[in-house]
Amino acid sequence: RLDCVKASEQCLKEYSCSTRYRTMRQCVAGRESNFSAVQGSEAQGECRSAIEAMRQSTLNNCRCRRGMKKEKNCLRIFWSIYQSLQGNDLLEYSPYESVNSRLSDIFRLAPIIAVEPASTKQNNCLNAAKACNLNDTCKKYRSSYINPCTSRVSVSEVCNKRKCQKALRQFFDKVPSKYSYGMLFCACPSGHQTACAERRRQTIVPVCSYADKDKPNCLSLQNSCKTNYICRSRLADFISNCQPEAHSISGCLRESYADCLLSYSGLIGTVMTPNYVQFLGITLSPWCDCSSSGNSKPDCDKFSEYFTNNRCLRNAIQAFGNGTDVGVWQPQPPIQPTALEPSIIRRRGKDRTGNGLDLLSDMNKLDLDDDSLYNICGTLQAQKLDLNLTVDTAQCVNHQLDESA
Amino acid sequence: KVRGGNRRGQGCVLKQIHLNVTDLGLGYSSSEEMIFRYCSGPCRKSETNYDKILYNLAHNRRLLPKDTPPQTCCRPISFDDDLSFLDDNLVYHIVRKHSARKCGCV
Amino acid sequence: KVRGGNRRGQGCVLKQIHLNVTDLGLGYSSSEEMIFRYCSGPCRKSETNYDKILYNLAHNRRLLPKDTPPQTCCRPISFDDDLSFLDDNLVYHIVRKHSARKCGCV
Amino acid sequence: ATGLYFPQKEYFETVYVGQVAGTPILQVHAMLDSNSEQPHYYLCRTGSSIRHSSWFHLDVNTGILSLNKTLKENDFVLSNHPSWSVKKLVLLAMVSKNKKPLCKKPTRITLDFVNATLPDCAQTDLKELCFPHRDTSNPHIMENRFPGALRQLRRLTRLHVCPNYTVSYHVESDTPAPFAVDENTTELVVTAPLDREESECYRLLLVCTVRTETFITKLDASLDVFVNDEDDNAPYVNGTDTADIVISFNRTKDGSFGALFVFDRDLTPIFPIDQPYNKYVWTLLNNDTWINETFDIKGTFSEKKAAVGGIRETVHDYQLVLKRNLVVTENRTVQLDFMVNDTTYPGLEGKVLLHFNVTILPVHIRFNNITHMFTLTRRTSLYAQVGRVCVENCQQFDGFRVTYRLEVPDKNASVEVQSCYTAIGITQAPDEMWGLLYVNDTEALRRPECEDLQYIVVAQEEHTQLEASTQIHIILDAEVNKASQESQRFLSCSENRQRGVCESVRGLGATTGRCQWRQGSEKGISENYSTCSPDLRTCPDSFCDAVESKDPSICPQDCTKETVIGGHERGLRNGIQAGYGTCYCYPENCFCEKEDIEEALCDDMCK
Repeated sequence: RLDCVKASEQCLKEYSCSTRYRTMRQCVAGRESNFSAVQGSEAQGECRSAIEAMRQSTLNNCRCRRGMKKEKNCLRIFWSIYQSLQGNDLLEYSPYESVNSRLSDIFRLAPIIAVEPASTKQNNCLNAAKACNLNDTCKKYRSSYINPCTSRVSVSEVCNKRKCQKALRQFFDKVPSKYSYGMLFCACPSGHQTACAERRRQTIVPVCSYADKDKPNCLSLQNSCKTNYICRSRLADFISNCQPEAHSISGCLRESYADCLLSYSGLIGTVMTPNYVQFLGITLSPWCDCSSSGNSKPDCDKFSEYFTNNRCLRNAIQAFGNGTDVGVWQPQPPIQPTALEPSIIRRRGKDRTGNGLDLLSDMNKLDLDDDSLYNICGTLQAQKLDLNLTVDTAQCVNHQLDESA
Repeated sequence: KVRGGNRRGQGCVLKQIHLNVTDLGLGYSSSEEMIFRYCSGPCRKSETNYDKILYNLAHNRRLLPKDTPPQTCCRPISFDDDLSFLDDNLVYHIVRKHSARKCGCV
Repeated sequence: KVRGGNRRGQGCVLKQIHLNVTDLGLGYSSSEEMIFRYCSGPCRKSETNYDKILYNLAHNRRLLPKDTPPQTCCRPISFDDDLSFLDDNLVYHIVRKHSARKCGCV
Repeated sequence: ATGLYFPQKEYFETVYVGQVAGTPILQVHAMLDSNSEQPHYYLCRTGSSIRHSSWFHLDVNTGILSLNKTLKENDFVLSNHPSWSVKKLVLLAMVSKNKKPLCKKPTRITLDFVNATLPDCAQTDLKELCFPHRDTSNPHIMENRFPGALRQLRRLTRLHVCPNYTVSYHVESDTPAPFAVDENTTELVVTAPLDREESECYRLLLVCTVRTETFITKLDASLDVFVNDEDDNAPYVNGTDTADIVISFNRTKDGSFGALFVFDRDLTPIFPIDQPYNKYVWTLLNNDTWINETFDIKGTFSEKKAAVGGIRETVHDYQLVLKRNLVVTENRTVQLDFMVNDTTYPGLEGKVLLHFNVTILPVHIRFNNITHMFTLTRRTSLYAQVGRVCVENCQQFDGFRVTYRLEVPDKNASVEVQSCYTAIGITQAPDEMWGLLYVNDTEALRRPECEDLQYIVVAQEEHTQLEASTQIHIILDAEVNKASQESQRFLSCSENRQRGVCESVRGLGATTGRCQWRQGSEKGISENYSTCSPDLRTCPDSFCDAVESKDPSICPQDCTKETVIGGHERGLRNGIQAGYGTCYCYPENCFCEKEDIEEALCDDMCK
């Protein structure tokens, strides 16, 4: 499959393709300035046929690669085509080539990590840091990000955040994932492993790359991410590759933990940098919250839960930590229909329709923040109904994050 | 375990030893580890007239004993990338020019 | 007479001594004379983390005794112009890199 | 108004091989925004669904989505995502008053393709019969709107699976809730306009009754119905609409003062910024130019939960902000009136009038009337700190600058006496409000005739040039002769690495003339590292002050920007915040290491 830069160059060399490609770009440019009202139906027809023609060209299916040369240019081409061919600017499809590697490919290359699957006694994150400093490439890129991320700029400025995030992106783009994942996704089984979990949380130097004075609303953070080609693409990649699916054993619609972990690590160093937010369990979140969301609170909660409560992402991280992969480890049995029972019975429907949180066995995933709407509704009713609050999150299918059609 | 041993007459070479950060003795307390590379070995073959003259003057006591200047040294001519690590209080540190990358007689 | 003495803590400095060419001990026999400049003095101030680590490892016997590498040395970092002279048989000679021009801790 | 809208943004259903054309799949519902609207439903022909939307039919009036063809096995090989474990197809449906509109604000229908036939009655759990596929999207109904159907409770794909079962529904709720089930259409209906400010969410219990000849089964599942907000509440003041403000020492540009709160029971979304509802603006009603050039209002809002019922509402916070620094002599009282307007509130009471009563006091530049006495040994070193002087309240000043200078009290004194006065200098850091007195000339201090040093310190406010002065008296100890013999060349105390040497040498900034040793006791890297200092009161204290920054050798522990070798932590600005063992510094770098380091071994090893 051609990358979008080559596909675009190839198209511009062919007369028919290049004319249609130019027409389509004018249509896209025009649409941004609402041209359809101005140009009239004849132009619309031209646009439609140009778009139809582009569907047959190599541009239609072109993708990009992380860290490739001219990555930004490639992503710009992808999004301009995607918007016109898909008719919306959702984040449904990833602009990046699927890596199709398996976690086992990563483990096989990582003697240090694979030989001892996640130990419950050892500090796996410390072992990962040791492995990194014993490898020249990892050591070099680790120091290259820790330096800007820990160098104070002034009394009021902890660091140069832009330099720090750029160096972090370099680290995850350049260092073999057996080392970078080891430090990011190391397993810290609950219990006395606080030092391990805190070390894992510190991997990206959150005081500089992640935290900030104020916490923005998650939808406005998502919006500013979408205005940057790299961030938008890494977010689309994450939403696509870590999409949870209740029916699948792995918990992931795309059944690839490796792709999910790669796309999560791809977000680090962007505006949407996520990080671990608690010691226990795997709870991740970008630096944002859903206060002051108005009517969009459910959309905001849904977006935020794509990080804080995503079964696919959690299974992928646990799989890496335990040295396993999709299909090898049964993280969670999918939902099975319950058996039929006779005569007049009144059965509580296990399956809560309509409140967006999946049937999760581990109750510590239900630590909804106290001002979320679900909780309001729940607390109002909870006194009267003996609700064993089973909620159903994983069914967060690739929701339309932006209503613009 | 010291690696990159000094075969007879091999001269000034790069050697390495696998250490805990704490072993460096710089005051950091961290369980992280690193490879420390250093330069060791004789530099006889690369002496200049200057070194020969120095040797002769020292030998003939033309220089004050406490003032006998050093001769060619096997030293790093470039250093490894910086070392960074988290100490036991989970504070990041960076140590610069801590390990040799290339050796030479200077 | 040695000039450019080493006042307290003055570190690695350039010193000079007035010699006969014969005193150089290079085998030339000539009554001509020359100024021989050399580098001498402690290099404490230019030590790096590498030197501190080396010292600590040697101090804690983590390195093999025969393998204890040298620390910062006061050495020439550039040499004087060549020395030329007529020996006692009235034959011209040129001696290169025979005397220091600038010193540094390396 | 938002226009016809979908209360539910997502629908899910599963389709199977063999389901025939005409099979109903699900029903989408739009709710009215105004009485005259008649919803028309269409499938959007965009995106990946273009190729497959012809397989489906959406009834323009009922919103029922049904199959347009019988599903065959090869229909399940969806090209665009071979690797997905579950094949999914996403359709977009939209609603409009007119015919054939552009696809705007669609609802999303996700169909799971299961490559198997529809389970027959025996294989179908009653739950599958009663309730739709695991639905994640809760309905959101706009408040103050019309009754209407919001959801089909029946599982349309299972309508004919168990022909001799009868399925009926009713809805229960713990708190009174205007919802019911239309028995003919099995649609859930909201029966009256809702008011978000009364309840943001209704937790309904949907009870499904399945009757056959042999048994009656009731199953229930809860459903949360959320109420969307619109701007139907006027702003109100809870408490005072007036705040009294006194501006005195802190009168700096961008300084904010006071706070007035306006409440609104409606929500105020922070995103998107140009959100069309509950937008607040304010206007200053004073047309006095001085006021308009001096003051501004800063409005911020935050979401809060009402004490009763925990319903979310908005609190607007208004503060007075200075647009410029105020001169120290400014002395006036003004009343600011400003109007806060909820621009999207339809009613007349969308405005609230607020007032700031502002009293601006002048700042007096004066010293408290005491003579400042400072004792000093003649053996003191250059840059030794003598003490600090400050006009009254100087620590609270902001927005103007006071500078200090020394003057000789008797201008007609003899040249010799005048020359004594070079002994002491005064300096000040850019962001500090006090003057630091320091030794500027040690020669003068050593001369016997320079005995009684009395200075006038003059403080001057930069803008108005207002001045104040006070007298300081430097009392020198009498040991004139001993001090004069010692050499005047000062090294940096920080170069010394042992107590003995440190306390025996002179050094720049040494108040007593001798350097002072600080002995650390902790293991590892500590803020209390051992070091040799000119004055332990000010060095090291992690702050590179105005005197220390005059020469890097005075207190490199606080000021160095050079490399530090050995275990250490950098200070906020510069310097060494924490160090291992003993920290000592040369002009080109600093070291922190354990004290028992002997002379470097180089000389022997290099032979």
